[in-house]
Amino acid sequence: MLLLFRRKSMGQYRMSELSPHIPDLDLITFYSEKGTSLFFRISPWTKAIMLVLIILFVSLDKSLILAVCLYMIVLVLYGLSGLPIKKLFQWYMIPFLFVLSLVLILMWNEPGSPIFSLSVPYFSLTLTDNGLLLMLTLLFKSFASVTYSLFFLMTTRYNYLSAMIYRVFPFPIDQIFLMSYRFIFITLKMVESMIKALRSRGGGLLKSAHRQGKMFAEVFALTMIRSYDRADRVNKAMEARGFSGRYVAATRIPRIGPGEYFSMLAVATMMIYLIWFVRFPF
Amino acid sequence: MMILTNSQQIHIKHAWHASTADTKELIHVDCASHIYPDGSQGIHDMCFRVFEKEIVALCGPNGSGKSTLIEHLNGLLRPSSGNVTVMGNKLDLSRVDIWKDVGVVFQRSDDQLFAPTVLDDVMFGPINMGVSMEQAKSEALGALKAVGAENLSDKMPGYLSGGQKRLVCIAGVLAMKPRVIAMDEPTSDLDPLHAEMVENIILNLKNNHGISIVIATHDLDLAARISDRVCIVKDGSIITEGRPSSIFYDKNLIEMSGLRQPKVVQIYEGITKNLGIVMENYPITADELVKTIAPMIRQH
Amino acid sequence: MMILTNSQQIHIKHAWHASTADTKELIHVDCASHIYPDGSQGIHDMCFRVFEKEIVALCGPNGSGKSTLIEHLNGLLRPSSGNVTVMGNKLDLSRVDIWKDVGVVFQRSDDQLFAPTVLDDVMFGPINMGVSMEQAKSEALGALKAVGAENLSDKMPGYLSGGQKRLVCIAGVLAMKPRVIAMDEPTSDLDPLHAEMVENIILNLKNNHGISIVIATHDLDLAARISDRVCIVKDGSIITEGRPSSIFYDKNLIEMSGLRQPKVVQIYEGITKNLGIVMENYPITADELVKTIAPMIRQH
Amino acid sequence: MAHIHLPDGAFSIQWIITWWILAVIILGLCLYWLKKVKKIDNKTITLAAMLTAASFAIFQVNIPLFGGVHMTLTPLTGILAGPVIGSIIVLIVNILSAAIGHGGWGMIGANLLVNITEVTVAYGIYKALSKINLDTFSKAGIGTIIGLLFGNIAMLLIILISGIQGVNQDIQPLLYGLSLIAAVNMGVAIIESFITGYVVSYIKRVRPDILAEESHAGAK
Ligand SMILES: Nc1ncnc2c1ncn2[C@@H]1O[C@H](COP(=O)(O)OP(=O)(O)OP(=O)(O)O)[C@@H](O)[C@H]1O
Ligand SMILES: Nc1ncnc2c1ncn2[C@@H]1O[C@H](COP(=O)(O)OP(=O)(O)OP(=O)(O)O)[C@@H](O)[C@H]1O
Ligand SMILES: [Mg+2]
Ligand SMILES: [Mg+2]
Repeated sequence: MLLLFRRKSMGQYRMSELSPHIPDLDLITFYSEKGTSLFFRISPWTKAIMLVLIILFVSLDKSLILAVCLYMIVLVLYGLSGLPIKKLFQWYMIPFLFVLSLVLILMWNEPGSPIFSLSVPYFSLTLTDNGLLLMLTLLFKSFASVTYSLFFLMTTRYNYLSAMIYRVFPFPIDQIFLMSYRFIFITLKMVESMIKALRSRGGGLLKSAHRQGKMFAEVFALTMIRSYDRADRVNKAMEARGFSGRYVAATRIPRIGPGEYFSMLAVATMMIYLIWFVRFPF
Repeated sequence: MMILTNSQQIHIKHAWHASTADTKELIHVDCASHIYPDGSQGIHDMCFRVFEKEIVALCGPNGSGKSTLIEHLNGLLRPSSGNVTVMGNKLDLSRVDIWKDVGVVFQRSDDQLFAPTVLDDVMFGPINMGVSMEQAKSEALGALKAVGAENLSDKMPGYLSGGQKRLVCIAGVLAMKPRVIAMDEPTSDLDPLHAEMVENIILNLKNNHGISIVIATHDLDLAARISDRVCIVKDGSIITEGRPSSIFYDKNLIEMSGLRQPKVVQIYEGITKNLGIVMENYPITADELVKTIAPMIRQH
Repeated sequence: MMILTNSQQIHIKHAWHASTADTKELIHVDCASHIYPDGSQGIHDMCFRVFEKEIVALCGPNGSGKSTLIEHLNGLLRPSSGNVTVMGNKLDLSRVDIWKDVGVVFQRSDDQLFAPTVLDDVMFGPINMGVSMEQAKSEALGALKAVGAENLSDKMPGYLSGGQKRLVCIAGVLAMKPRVIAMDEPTSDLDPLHAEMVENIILNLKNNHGISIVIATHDLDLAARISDRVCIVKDGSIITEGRPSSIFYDKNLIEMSGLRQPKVVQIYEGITKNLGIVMENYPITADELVKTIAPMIRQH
Repeated sequence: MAHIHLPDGAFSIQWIITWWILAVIILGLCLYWLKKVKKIDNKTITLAAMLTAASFAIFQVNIPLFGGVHMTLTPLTGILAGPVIGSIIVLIVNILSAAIGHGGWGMIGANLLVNITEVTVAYGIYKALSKINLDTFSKAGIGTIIGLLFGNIAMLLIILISGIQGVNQDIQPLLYGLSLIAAVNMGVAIIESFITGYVVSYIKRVRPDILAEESHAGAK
């Protein structure tokens, strides 16, 4: 995927996790199962529709001010639900790099008044106010959507999520999705223990690229092979209980309440107003 | 008599068979062999029967074919040669609903729990049997209650402890009200307390629900405590079977099969050997041993 | 005296500590706590020490924190609070080569074997230590020989039996010549024959190679047979420790910890209770029990 | 691998919808094929779910090379599962990634087009090379690198066509910038093709049945 230019110092190297910058599914599920605040009781459908609204808003909006406001609101929502803020900022790492990897290149040479200029032979780079604005706007939009997305995941119980997947996706995507969601936890544990075993015998430290690559390839190959075998066994276990093609998620998802309809309508109206009828300085 | 000779062993086995001839036969595996796709042999000329209301223990070393046999009992695997008859019906490709009669609890609980919540998982079997949602739910709750896990129903299976996972697996099978339940290594990985819980559930299933249980295990102490009949599995076939008290005192047989006698038997044999006296009783549980030894000390 | 009271227990523990004060301390876990990312507590205020040339057993129910403690011993996990000192060096983030001194054999052999052949897998550790290919190979072969698995070197780990896998895992750790080896549930899933093999290897490592061994297990019979010292783990801390003969006769303590006394102890207590006599010896292995009981019968 | 590492808000709404519609049409075709041509069975579903979980888990592993690399091994998914099941797998992986903030929700449509290209090309090349006498490592490695190359091209095209919201510069500097990203991506692609080659040859050695079964199960 993407190169993550992380500092190589062991100080950052948290051994207990696969990577501290990737949201930990166990932790996410822990919050979604244990939470009790208001946002846990709102209908999951409401939260899903709000997600769509936010994505639309972020795609339509051109103003930095609006992006910052949206981000602030979402962050407050996240904080009010008692979700871990410190973790959230760790998890911003990858979205941040995603924005940077593209915009770091694109923000130069934007038309506008120059702030800073760098010139080397055959090459000149100028950072303009518009370039900077571009980067900041994208960054805040990105953080708003990431934060809401995690908020949604961390305030919605696993059985509701699975029932929603079952409703939304057509066969067989729903079946594959539902099963894979359960398998991910098992597979992650398996990969984690393999990596642990590697480290306990001195693997995982920077050695020759060739050895390192080979070692991880072996781990990945084993992950695939084990997943295959496990699929076989899980399938057997399901057939032993009469599985004949379709798995049904039985949970009833709470309906959208009248208040929730009203709030969504209000939010949508507000968004339309802000985007099309108000002009912001930037 | 220190050790039963082989011919005596066979004698006992036959005697035992005769005595159960009148009880109803639920499963009959008749000279079945199974070759895995990669050519390795799972079972070979395996003959095995399960009768009504009994606990049978399959004991054998790693790789002897216990799990392979168990997967034949409800049609997950089909024999390469030989026959399997369940509830009097020969198991062939047209017959696909044996899973209603024979439930299997697998060796690894993780392989068996796939639904998002415990309740969903336990309901999975009843729903497949075609009952309504409400009834499936009430059956699932009943099953969870029977294993003492009703308070887990909303939990995510991934977050349960090893012992709790095992209980939920058993509930999942129980909810389908099978006639026979086969359990593969039901207590490995469990701490003594959880193991005891599972042991009590097994006994309860037999005594109060009239379900026959097949357990595969290499814990001979467990087999000695709870089973009515022990089958020693080696290299894919059952080399001998009989009451625990007769099988487990045949030291040659047990060691030849790559096993070790249960602790209780080892101790009792050790004591009688040390004293040079003749065994009269054949205790196989700790209680029985105490009841055998204590009078000996008092008597003298 | 039927059951040791708690105060006596503590007395014994202290006596034991004094007697080992002169032997060298290899690992010292000092009031370490570990909170997993999801907030669940792995260990809490855990104090634990490993001395030279001893076998320590960590016994505790499922989820008590045995595996978490083991992963702290070679720095796979770092304590959220408290310290871990290995070979006199405090374990901090700058120190990354503890794996050379402390080897870990994990609960699941499958997770540990990833190379295409057994030899490759066993050579992995030595190569990471920076020795030449030839030397790594000869060390790997030596380690395989020490566990009696030299004939497996060309096999693919995936195709080995459970017992063989465990042996190869041990060899992989042994090849690095550590001072301490920690084994997580070394005999669960193994048949009695393989379990006995692993047991003998553990004893041999201590006696002939001078390696200290830490085993985590809920098989108290195993702990009773091979360990020099037993630590009872409950809710993330060691609630008591001492010689097996004193720990395992404290019925209250053991049951309160969610465990069950070893078979031998149950039987011996059963007999003495049945006869209403006072215990004089505290046998903890089958052999010791036989040697205790036989004279009693003869004597009378 | 060649994800479009763009957050929500980078593309304008017209293009988000366009790419989504295109992706949904392709997925619809896959579903149609699964329904009409190759009847899907339980085993395939379980297997696809497992591969999804495995790709997701593998992505979480940080390989300490050059400061840290993460891989999704999309071409490997293609080689193991074929293009049809592979497309469904990348859909789910993309949704899960978006849910934890790795790539925007709106980008899923565009990312899917890129990933489906990778899956299909890698699978096609791997299959095509089976006709000539080549070792598994090279077949999978070449399939991967070509798959990733096409993926990268698809990514560049999509970005060039859509444009980044708020970027007002000429096409030329944009092209320079994008080429730089593509170059970095191809650098990682080389590592990935070695790793994929090694993974596939390992599987071939240890469990040839997996490859044999997958290749006819996923053939389009
Ligand atoms: N899926 C499989 N493919 C190929 N061979 C297999 C498979 N499963 C089992 N075998 C082989 O079949 C034989 C019997 O295995 P089985 O799992 O039935 O033994 P077991 O008695 O259950 O052992 P354990 O006590 O270790 O669980 C072994 O030789 C094993 O290697
Ligand atoms: N990766 C993890 N993430 C979160 N919690 C964990 C993790 N691993 C263990 N725990 C929790 O930490 C506690 C101690 O677990 P640990 O695995 O150390 O117990 P154990 O004594 O080894 O149990 P067992 O006998 O079942 O192996 C348990 O409550 C467990 O749920
Ligand atoms: Mg088995
Ligand atoms: Mg453990």
